[in-house]
Amino acid sequence: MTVSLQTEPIDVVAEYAALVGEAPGAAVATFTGYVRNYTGEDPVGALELEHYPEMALSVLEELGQQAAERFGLLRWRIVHRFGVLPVSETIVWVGAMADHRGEAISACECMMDTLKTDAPFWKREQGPSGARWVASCEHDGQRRERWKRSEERT
Amino acid sequence: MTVSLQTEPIDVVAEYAALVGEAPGAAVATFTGYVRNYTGEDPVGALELEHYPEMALSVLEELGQQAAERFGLLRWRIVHRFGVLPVSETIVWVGAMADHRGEAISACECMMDTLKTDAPFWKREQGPSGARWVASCEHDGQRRERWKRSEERT
Amino acid sequence: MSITIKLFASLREALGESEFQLELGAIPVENEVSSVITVASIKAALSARGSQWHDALNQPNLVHALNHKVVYVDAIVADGDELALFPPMTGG
Amino acid sequence: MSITIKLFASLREALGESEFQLELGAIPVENEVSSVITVASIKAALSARGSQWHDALNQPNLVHALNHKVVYVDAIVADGDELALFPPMTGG
Repeated sequence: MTVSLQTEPIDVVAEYAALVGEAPGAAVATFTGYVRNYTGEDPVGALELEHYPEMALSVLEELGQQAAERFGLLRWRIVHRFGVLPVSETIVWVGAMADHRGEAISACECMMDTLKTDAPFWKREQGPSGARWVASCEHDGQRRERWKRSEERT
Repeated sequence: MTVSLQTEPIDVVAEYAALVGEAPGAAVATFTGYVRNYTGEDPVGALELEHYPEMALSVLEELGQQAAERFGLLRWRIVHRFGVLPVSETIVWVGAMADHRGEAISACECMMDTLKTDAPFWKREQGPSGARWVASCEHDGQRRERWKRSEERT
Repeated sequence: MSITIKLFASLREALGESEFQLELGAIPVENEVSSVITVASIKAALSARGSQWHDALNQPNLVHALNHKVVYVDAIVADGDELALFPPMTGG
Repeated sequence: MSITIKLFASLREALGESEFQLELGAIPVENEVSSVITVASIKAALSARGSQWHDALNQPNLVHALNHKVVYVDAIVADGDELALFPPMTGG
């Protein structure tokens, strides 16, 4: 399984070990996202992650596959949580193994940027004045576009 | 300690835990390099890493500090091995923690690219026809230049 | 002849529904020439349910996913399809 | 008045030395006007030790590090400095 959707905290040690296996490629890059304790000036109590299960699974599988082909990955893995997540806990983990560092690191970044805008998850932060849906970020859209443009170029 | 030079294998689990600590930032990126089992068509038996200890330490400290300032890192760490390294073992580990994913991932990539060309380590591969010094790679120089150029731009 | 409508996040909350069946028989076809029903036809029919529906479904960045793929409003909807409507995604 | 010379990797191997002291008194100064000794002066003096030294020290990509910082050949060398010479780095 290359994609996991789960409520329990992400076991980054086990995920890393599963990605690398017995015969590591020369280059392994990982990214882990954690629940922020602040958004701007407001303390965050917890994060709720709503998701669309069937679509989330197929979108993550597809974007991982595309990154694997584009960057020549030996192995990759994406783990995303949903449900209620306490501050400072893991939200998302991506890992990529390749023959060269540039490919592994770019694949991680591409998977994260694509996941942010394309995978059906929605964050709601619990704050001092109640819960509020997190607004999507224009910057995320720009980061996503970069990968489209450079894909067309190659 | 933000930099470690060591002969023993890198404990990626302990390094990750030390980087993240009790209060993780929102974004953690890591890169691990492993000893290749092949260079082109030649199987590699083991890798010898020669280094210039005092200069390696100061170069790694400085490039880490520069990445930390440039990308606003909350914490970072670089571990590099030297001595005789069996195939498939770790060579290098870098980790970066930041408030945003782009910063953490770019810092990892920048630290690796800078380390490759600026830190005084030299690889010698033990192969079927004896040992040979690994030649420096023009591509590494180009990757290093990218960071210089984009630094001047900002 | 029906499709499944799914609503997520702020849209689900605003409209108080997360999933329901919609009969296609009651949806006006696209125009006299073409007898297809599009995502736009569905949105128009749901918008007629009242101002809350109208406002929620006509927000500028609404995303439409047909059978788990993001589509434009001109995508053709068929019996048994699953159409999900939601605000921009904010995972990761 | 001496400096420490360090050689690494293929250069160390080719010349069979890893570290030695070099007396600065024997090194010709840069020119009549300036009495400084530069990295280039040191390389010229070492190159005079024989063809092996000459060839090894004049390879195009040789790196010079003075007191742990990479420098150009015009860097000025002073008593007690550590000058390291080595091929391009290949760590990571």
